Amino acid sequence: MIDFELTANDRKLVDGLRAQALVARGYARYYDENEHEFPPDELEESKDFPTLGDLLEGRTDEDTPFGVAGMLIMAGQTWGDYSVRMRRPPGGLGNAALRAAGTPEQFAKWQNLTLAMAITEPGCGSDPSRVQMTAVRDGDEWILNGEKIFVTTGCRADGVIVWATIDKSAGRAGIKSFLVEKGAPGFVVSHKEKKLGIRADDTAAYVFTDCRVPFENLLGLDETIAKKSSGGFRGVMKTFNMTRPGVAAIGIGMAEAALDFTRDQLRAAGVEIEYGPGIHGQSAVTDKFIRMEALYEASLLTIWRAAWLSGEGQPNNMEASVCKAKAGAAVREITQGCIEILGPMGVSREHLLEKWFRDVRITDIYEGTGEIQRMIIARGLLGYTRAELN
Amino acid sequence: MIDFELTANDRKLVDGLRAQALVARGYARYYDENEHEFPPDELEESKDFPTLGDLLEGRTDEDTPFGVAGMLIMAGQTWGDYSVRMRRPPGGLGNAALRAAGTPEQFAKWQNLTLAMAITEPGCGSDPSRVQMTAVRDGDEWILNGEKIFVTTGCRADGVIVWATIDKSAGRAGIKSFLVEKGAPGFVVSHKEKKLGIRADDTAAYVFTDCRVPFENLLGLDETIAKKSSGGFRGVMKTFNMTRPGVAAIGIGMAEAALDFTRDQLRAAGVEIEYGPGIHGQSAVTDKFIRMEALYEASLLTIWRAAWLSGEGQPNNMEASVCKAKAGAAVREITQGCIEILGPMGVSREHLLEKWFRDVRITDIYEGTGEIQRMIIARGLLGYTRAELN
Amino acid sequence: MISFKLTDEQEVVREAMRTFAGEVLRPLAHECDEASKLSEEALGQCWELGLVSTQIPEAFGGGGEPRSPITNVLVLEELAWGDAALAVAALAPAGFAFAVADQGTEDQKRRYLPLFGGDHYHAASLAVSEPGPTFDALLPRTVAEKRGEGFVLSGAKCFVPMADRASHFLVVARCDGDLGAFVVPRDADGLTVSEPEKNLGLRALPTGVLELEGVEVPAADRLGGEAGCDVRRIVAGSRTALGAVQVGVSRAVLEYAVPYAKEREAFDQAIAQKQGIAFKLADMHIEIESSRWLTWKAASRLEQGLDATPAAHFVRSYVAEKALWIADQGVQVLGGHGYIREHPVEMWYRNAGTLGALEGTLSV
Amino acid sequence: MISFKLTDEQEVVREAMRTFAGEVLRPLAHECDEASKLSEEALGQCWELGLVSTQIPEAFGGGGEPRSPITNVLVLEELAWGDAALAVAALAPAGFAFAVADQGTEDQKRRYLPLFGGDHYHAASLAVSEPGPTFDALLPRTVAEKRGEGFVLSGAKCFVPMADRASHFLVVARCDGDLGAFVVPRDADGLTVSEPEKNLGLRALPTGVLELEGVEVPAADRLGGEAGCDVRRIVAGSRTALGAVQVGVSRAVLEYAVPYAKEREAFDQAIAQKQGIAFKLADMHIEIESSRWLTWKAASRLEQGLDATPAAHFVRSYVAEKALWIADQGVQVLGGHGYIREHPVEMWYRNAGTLGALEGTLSV
Repeated sequence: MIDFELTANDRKLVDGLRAQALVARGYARYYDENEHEFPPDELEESKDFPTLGDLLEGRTDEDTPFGVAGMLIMAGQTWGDYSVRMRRPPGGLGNAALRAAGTPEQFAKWQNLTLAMAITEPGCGSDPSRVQMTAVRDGDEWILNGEKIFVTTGCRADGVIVWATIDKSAGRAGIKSFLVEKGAPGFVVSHKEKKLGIRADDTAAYVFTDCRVPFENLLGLDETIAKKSSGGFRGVMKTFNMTRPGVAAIGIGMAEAALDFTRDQLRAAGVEIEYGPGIHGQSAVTDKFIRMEALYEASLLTIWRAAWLSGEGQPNNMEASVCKAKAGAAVREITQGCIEILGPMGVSREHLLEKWFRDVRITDIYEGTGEIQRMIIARGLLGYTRAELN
Repeated sequence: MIDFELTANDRKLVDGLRAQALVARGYARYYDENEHEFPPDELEESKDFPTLGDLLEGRTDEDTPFGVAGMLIMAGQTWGDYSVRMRRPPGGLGNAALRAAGTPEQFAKWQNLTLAMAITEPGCGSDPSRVQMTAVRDGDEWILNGEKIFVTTGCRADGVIVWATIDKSAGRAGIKSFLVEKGAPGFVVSHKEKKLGIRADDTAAYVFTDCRVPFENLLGLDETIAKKSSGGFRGVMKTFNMTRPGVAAIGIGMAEAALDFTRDQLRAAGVEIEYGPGIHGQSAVTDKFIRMEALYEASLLTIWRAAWLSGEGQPNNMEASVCKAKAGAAVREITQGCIEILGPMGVSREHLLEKWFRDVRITDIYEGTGEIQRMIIARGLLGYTRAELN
Repeated sequence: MISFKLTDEQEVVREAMRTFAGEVLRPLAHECDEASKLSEEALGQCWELGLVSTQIPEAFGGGGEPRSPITNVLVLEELAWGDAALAVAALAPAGFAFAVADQGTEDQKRRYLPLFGGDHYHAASLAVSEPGPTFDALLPRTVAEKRGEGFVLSGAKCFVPMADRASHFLVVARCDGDLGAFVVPRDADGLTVSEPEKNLGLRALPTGVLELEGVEVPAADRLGGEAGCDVRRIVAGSRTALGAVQVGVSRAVLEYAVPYAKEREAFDQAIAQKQGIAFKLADMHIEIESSRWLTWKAASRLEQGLDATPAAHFVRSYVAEKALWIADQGVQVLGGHGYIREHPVEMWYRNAGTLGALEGTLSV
Repeated sequence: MISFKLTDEQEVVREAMRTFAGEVLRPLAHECDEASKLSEEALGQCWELGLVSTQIPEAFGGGGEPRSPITNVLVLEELAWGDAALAVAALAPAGFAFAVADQGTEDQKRRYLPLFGGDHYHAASLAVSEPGPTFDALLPRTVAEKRGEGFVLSGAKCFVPMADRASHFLVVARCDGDLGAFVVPRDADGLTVSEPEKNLGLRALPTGVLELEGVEVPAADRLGGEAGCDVRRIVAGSRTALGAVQVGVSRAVLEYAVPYAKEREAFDQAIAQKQGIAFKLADMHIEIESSRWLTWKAASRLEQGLDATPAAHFVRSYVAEKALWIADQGVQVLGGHGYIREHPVEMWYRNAGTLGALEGTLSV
């Protein structure tokens, strides 16, 4: 039955996360201002709080991280801070890729490493098929050469999944995924990015110079399968489809924090939001606030839609792009609007609103910009191939 | 010196036009509801009012129709009604093309006809280089075959300037302008469009079947010049550049009418607009209204900018597209917003607001859609050719 | 539990409505709009689907099926995809009937609900909108003054659907510093029903103005009796219904624009292959989805008996704006063809503009 | 007469400012932002251009040139194109000085204007903004109560530019049911100036909070004396100035995004060749033009001594929103590169967001 109310179990989960998120907020400003420090994997206060496992107890969907429960978790955590968590979960984006594209043996071997994922290169943004990094086979080894940028968790990770081409003339079909562990000769973390927001996240640049890895570090192992079907590439692209709603949820959690902060501030100043009356029964501020709430709600529902489909085991390719595009724009409009309402208070670093304004801006950029999402949606609507619409 | 205040002469012109516009409004609904009738060339009341010549007396720029005075005239008239004028000026869009692309002899011969301009065909919209209509030379005559749609004033005009290709393989360079008088054998007005708005304007569809016209009806006369330089085509395209600010002004005149109507209605209901206080000092309605006024003002200034450059004899290609694109979007937002404010009153045919909402919608479509204008602007910004950005 | 799952029955109903809308409503929509005349036959067929009558309790002559605002928004989206004017006309009686069923006294239900249980369309309307430039559904100017046991109503209502034939009106008015709703029969003294209004869109939908000059309403006809009723709930139901209609219109626009853009060529490509058009279509789709889920959420809160006022407020402000935006973009995708009446997009643009101003005309 | 024509002198000044901004300000902007520190050298050089001092009447030690709000917005656009933080810092003293020049008594002019005629930057600030979530420039909470011959000021001001060094503040307060402005020297009893605030953007610009606890101001320091002054005019001047700064930032963004988009490739084309990006750039250009003309119009009304409140209101609501939108689009055009501090676009995004909240910090 169509229903959008949180169950008692949902409430337990969300309330539990929020209590922890409030603690995380206490650290948020420090790690924003001290970009060179990593937030701890576990906050001191963590022992006083239930674990995620405790909060998920009693659910039947606790093992569907891309389902609705996963969205509640993502948004609930970032309602506190983008980067600082009560407990930092092990693993990185690369672990999902390992699961999607590795053999069972590969998965078993590396699953306990925290793996980053390196796709973007200085010359290629949203077009992963333009990968310039090369992998050349030399007996039992691959020799990797190239550069990667915007590698999330790139400094702290134990290793990385990189995309490199074994045959430039084959285009996308030539692109393979390789696992490279930190310490491999010729693999250098060249740079840590300074960013507009999400400053406590370490975003790295890598350089690979004649970096040798064993043949077995090719994910999926068989270089020929991939050549025909582009299997490895597609496997990882599929991972993206799975994670997009989560990325949208991360953004929307911060937008909700901004709305809650603004509502609280207005209330403290005697401005209450009354629902029901239309444009002739609202002040400029309450009308604007309600419209932003509606936008928030609309975005959240598109996220739930995509995640619910995922939880049901149904395809959600377009829906994942819909919610990513929708939330990517909405979180900007909402945080910008909250700043407009609160004025000087909105831009002061005494409060977290200005940080949320900066942090959410990543939502429409990473894991496929809004433009890429619209391309995917339009292809779906029009029945177009990549060649017909790009 | 930078200055945006109307002079006494400007005021005389605008006030004079508005007095006449109010009379025209009295006829607006009738010709909207009776689409098959043509509004008269001259309203009964015209003798009581000064002519445009009278209103322009004392000006030094009265002969620069594409300058600022021209914009005041356009917007002043349509502040009353899009189609109904106190006095309908002779001539049509085709007359401007005749002036731009015809020889002096051709101009002298046909200047007293009201000439429509026929460019669009059923298969080509904003891409005039896709013209399918053909002109084949046969001795002293041209044989024309093809269809044209969306011909403004197409029913009432005495003749028409059509674009036809004399050599499809030559692309744009093969396109020439021909003058065809009504009554030419094989030239049929096949259809009068029923439209969303501007219903009192006659928009026609034409069919040409082996329609023969004298060789001399080729504008500019020399078919070879055009073949090399696409002169005729460019001449007419230049006409578009000239008329775009005027088209934007036509739209903005109606948007201003909508704002004035809404302000008057609000005032009558006790809602006054007070400038100065920001979002915390406004109601939802006054804030929205002021934002729409700002949008109106911004659009008007872009129109004046383009027209002022024209009056100064300076190039205004990009500016003409800027104001057309800006006004094309603004007039929709403004009329839609006025309807949102006024609710049931806004959609009632007891008032003209709903008509302005329909009439203005043409602004972003004809004489180049907003998309075409953005293409022109982007080419200008990027230094791109048509081939590089289309 | 968060779920987008339709029941099996809802799937069946939606499919049936989609077929009905495609086969019966869509082919008539343009003609009815041009003629400013509802197809009485289609209205009758629509009533026979039992959209209102089956949800009237058996005790009062109806089909006795549970009322489901969720099912009703699914139905309305499909009907409005076919023809918004007919969709509003078909569900206009629900504005009256469902309010009585939800919030009426037993006596009121006994007296009025049987009107809607039959096989033939019965018109009775909710009267919420008012003339004047500052109308707000929850801030009416129409007043019900207590006089003796009853009330005296003064004011004016406009945009009252099916006013040309409604047997009764449920008039929303200020009352005792609060809001109330009052049943006024068509022939009440002091009530004048105007000629049909002429509107921007939904031209086939007959709407009218009610002038109320000292109309006496007995206490027994105050909805909910002495305790009164929750007008906000009536308005929330109406806003939710309207949202569904707007989503239906929006979907019609997009489904028309997509094949048009694939077929139409410029610069040697289908215009849909240009990002300028393709991204517009994508954004239209995004907003249709967003609007639909907002509408579903409001419906689901109504169905569960929860406070639906904020959710319906979101529908009111978000969906109305996006529906107009989508129709506007549809016109733009079609260019000149979007401006002429040979294509239905200009009609949908007028309809979307009109729906945005249409408070309190129907219900779920 | 409607004209966009710059005087010859304005053309020269604009060109000079463009050069100065390109050679002196732009190269320092990023570094100053990262360090949250103004370049005192650049500020000094900027002062030496005479942007404030030349427009102080000769009688009071200035250059005696006529003040031209139009010339000043031309100047501000260029400076802000180079570095908005420095542009605001440079013209912050004008917020004080021009208000005194325009609306001060002869005595006030004699006492305060000579501060600004010299060769060295002299800081004095307008204090308009206030802490708290519902701040509005024309609805201050700071109060000036009449006591004896003078006034007692209570309240708080924030975002006061150059508060770290200003010798005087012109504090806007409610007074006698109207608004007034009061000169408060830095060392006034009851005045506390905070440590520099930390803000989202314009990080190099030192701003501070003023706490006013029963600060006594003699009658002679109420701007305009007994008659008071027109605070709306001060606010209009400030909004116009801010508009020019926003236009400058917007232009910086577009001029950076255009070559980036031509160079960056995706799917075997420059991304600028895609309508998705190309149309964004076109829209940015459209809004820069629109914003500039709105700003010019407000400046021209100020220059002609006409009521500039509506025109400046349009600047305030339109230009601020568009400037943020343009910076936001700039970030999007650059994608990941828009989010890192190696490119200046993220700084412009923060600056645009901050400028929108910056009422009453400078003037033309």
